[in-house]
Amino acid sequence: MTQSGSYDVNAIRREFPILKKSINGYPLVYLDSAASAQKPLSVIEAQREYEAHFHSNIHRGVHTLATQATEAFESVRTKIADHINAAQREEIIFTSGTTDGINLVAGTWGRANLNEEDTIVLSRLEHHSNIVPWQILATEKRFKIEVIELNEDGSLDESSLNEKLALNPKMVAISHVSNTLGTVNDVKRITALAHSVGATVIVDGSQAVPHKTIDVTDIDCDFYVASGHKMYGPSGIGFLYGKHSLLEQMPPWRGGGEMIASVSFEEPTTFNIPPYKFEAGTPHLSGVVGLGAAIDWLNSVGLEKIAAHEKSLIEYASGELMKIDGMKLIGTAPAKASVISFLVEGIHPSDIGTLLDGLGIAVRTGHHCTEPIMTKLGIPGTVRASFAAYSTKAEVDALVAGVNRAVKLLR
Amino acid sequence: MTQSGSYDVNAIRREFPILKKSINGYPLVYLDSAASAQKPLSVIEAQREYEAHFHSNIHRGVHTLATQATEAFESVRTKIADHINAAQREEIIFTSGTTDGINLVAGTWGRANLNEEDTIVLSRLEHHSNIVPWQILATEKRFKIEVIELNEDGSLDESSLNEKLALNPKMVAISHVSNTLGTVNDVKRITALAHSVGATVIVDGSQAVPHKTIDVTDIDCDFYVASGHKMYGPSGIGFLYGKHSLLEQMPPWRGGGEMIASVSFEEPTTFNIPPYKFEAGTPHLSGVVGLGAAIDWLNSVGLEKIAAHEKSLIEYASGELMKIDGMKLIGTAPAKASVISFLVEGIHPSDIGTLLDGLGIAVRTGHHCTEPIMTKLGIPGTVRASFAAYSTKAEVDALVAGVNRAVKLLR
Amino acid sequence: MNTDTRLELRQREIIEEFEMFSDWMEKYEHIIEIGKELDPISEEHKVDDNLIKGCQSRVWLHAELNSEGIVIFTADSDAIITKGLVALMIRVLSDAEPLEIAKTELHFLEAIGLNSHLSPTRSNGLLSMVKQMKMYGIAFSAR
Amino acid sequence: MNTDTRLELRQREIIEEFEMFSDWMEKYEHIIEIGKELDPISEEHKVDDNLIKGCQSRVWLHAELNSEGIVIFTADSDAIITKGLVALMIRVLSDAEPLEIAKTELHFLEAIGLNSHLSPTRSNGLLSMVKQMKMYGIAFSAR
Ligand SMILES: Cc1ncc(COP(=O)(O)O)c(C=O)c1O
Ligand SMILES: Cc1ncc(COP(=O)(O)O)c(C=O)c1O
Repeated sequence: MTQSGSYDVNAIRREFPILKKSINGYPLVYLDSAASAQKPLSVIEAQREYEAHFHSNIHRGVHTLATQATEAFESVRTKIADHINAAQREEIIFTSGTTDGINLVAGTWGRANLNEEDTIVLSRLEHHSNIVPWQILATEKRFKIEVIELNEDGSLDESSLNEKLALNPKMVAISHVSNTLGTVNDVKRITALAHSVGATVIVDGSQAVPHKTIDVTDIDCDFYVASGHKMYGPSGIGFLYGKHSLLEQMPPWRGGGEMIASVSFEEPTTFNIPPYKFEAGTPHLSGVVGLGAAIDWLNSVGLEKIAAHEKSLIEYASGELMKIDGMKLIGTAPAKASVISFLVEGIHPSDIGTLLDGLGIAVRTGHHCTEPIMTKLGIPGTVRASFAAYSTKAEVDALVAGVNRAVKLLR
Repeated sequence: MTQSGSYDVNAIRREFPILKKSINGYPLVYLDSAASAQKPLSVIEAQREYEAHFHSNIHRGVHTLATQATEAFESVRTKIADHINAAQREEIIFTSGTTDGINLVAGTWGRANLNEEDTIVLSRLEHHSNIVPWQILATEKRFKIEVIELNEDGSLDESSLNEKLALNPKMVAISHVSNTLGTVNDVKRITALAHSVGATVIVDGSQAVPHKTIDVTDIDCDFYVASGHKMYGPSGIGFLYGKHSLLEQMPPWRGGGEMIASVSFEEPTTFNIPPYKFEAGTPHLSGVVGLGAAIDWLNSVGLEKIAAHEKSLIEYASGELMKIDGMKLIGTAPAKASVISFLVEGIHPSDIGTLLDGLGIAVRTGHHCTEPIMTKLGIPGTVRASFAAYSTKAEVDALVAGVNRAVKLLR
Repeated sequence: MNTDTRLELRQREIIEEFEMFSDWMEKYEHIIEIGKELDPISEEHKVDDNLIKGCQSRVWLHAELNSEGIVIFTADSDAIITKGLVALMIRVLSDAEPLEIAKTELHFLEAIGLNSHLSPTRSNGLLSMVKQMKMYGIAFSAR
Repeated sequence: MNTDTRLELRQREIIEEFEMFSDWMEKYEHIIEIGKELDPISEEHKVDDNLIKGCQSRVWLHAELNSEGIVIFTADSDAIITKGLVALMIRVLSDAEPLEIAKTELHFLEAIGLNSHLSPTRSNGLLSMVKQMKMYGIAFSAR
């Protein structure tokens, strides 16, 4: 593996203060970015700057601070719309994260459209956040949930996909990238197939946004959700993209300030237009500002360069890990983003995780909020190493050495 | 008005960087804390420190960063429980703010318990956030919403209160402090009365938490909600207190990671215990840390001292404003927290707000998300000046001078 | 930006008029004067159908195409500063041909430093009013 | 903290045993050894009823009161480090009187620097296991 001449990972690392940290006497090797990415100084400082010098509640204010804060807030809406190539800025709704976004779609579009005779389709590799909101609604509305199964390598089983779409589902809910297996789904093709049978499509993009350029117009999905904290931004903030025609038809979800046109006890309360209709209460203002800074940061480094860097790391890591006796990679789909899940024969994943932590190496172990994958594979979980823009070949080497050492102790 | 010897407002002001700002060439006079309070350096730095040196996704992680982040997160839950004197830390649910908390109660307790034959009771002075969630649910569940009316001075009309409670409502939803009128409701007494007719009580405490010591055990309410950004903490974070016995019975709301016990496509998905059951998805981690710092800050200054300081300011401001010809204070209840709403005869509130902004004075104008009050009073809105720990007598003087100047121009 | 149209000249006149004011309060004082002097809208036109609802102040706008093909706007607001800004809009856009109205780029508010009143986040309804005036221009020019 | 009970002495023994290890990996190595040496739980007791479910590793715990009024714990885990920690708990709490078990404060994990494994936020089920052992102590002492 050679690092592309123009990609200076050391310069990038210097922007992330946490990467200088020591854990248990070893330099931190942070391989848990799929759970949550670290934040560059520009993101941290943008939030600090906002809170220290610009904070005010937004909307409806006539004073200068309120007007400036509102403009800062709304400009990030435009930035996100541009970043994912939405047709209009009004198609971007701020949420508290991916989970919140999916629940919003389930609680509004889903509650209004899904009934007893209906079917929706999920895939086996969905995160709990793209399963449970539908299950909760289904206990009330009694529609059926069908599941697209996986091939051995963790890619979607094409015949299962076709079989489920043949049921004429009303909705297809699918991840862009699997957080456990790394599988990249061809959401553009799946959307086209789903639309051809009349289904509405929601794409869970939380693991895609840090690794890929997203173009919702090209994908043509109806909804797309993501979290700020997975894309080098703050926690507690995320966005939902929705086609404007759908947003206009959807009933409100949370009620409160700003989402209304007029509130009355005597006459019917009326609602604001999208996206404001879906943004009740004081939003996470510093989070929005930080998310804007995160998008700027991603663009300044270049998503293509990050993706190439991560790809070379993942290839190198896969090769090195496979040299370990008893090693089994879980998820080997041809199209794969920067997550490696693995198991070593006869060894519990949490033991490996604990020992790696002793060496300062942060990986995640367990079911990664994707229990249905574990049930199907009959495994208790995996060890997952995930890579980001700041990951290095030396960190891969530390991981491989650490796993080797752990395996020796544990056998 | 004399300032208590031990209350050094200048020292406090130095902790708030934004207060050094100039607006339109004048020093900022920030009298909009009821919309959102400014944040002291300790809150800003706690978040920065967390993001720069401690960030990781929480729960289920075996690595050190995840364990430490989880402990930091959970310790704030304990801190909030102590701060409001909850019986157990498990009675505190993190939300994205007051609006989110009320919607959670409406969407879980409300959806499970309110039906066609039922009545709930709100008051005329509720914020839209404590009206619209109930209205949205009522369109689906067809229960009735009854309204406690106000006296001239903005206090609750006792006979209206008794009349509405005589309807045996299932729920009473009431603000602790009105954001528009400043009225402090005796929520302990109201809770006792409501309980005596079998009603469940939710208190909207968002305007109380920055000004009063809250004791939910003493109040005995069933739910209490607040927002971080109103109590010198970050935006995008808040909390819901709920009695444990109620939380245990409530169905889940948002589905996703962490709120589950086990997820399956083949068997029923099972849920976690409270509070985790109600916290789906990656939480606002830096916000929780910042909220913890805000509570520490409040306690280090002392809520009683802050309240005394604000009380003297509000008395002084009321007296000075009343010297202005045509001045009418909107909301003059005997028990009043630090908000002054007013109108000047023949002058539109937004004109006053615009001119005050020209002088660097930030007040809020309009209906303050309490349209039902405006409808009842037949006014287009008010000018609202709100005070906080960092407000000064000199700022009151600037406000009064500014209003005088505005009135002269506008007449 | 058109440099030679009469609506452009009207805008420049306003800009010049405001150049003599050095601070905010003086500017607002002038706007308030202009608001007070605005020709009243006739009562029959101050109706809900002509109401442009902002969150805070309300604006009534009426448009008429006279026999010479010229558009005449009349308007009012319950807030005097809004009314003054409305009056400035009318000085520029009223008494003009429909097509002129539709085509004119309004830049004078920016030049006199009051652009924030036109931002979509302001709650005075002014932006909606400008959009409505342009719509009238387009509608009348289609006749 | 009781200084004189035999369960306290058992804890001190473990603390001393771990004092010779200077780094994490050595400590874990020792825990793994202890785990490997744990007397197996009999198959009839390795059942779902005895399962303490953490998010990641599972622990089976069985308790018996023998004829002399002494509690005997047997246990297993699917993760070896968890199993080693479980074995340490058993070394302290098994073969003891119910009341002793109920009363003992476990502090040895903190002393050997492995306290984080007992934190409520850990997902290995160890804290639940300790609670369960104490419950057995209380239940048996009520007999
Ligand atoms: C009394 C009251 N309730 C509810 C809210 C809503 O709070 P938030 O916007 O933080 O959700 C506010 C703040 O605007 C308020 O003043
Ligand atoms: C694929 C996927 N979907 C959804 C989520 C939930 O995201 P959040 O916790 O930010 O709401 C995650 C993150 O854990 C994820 O990886």
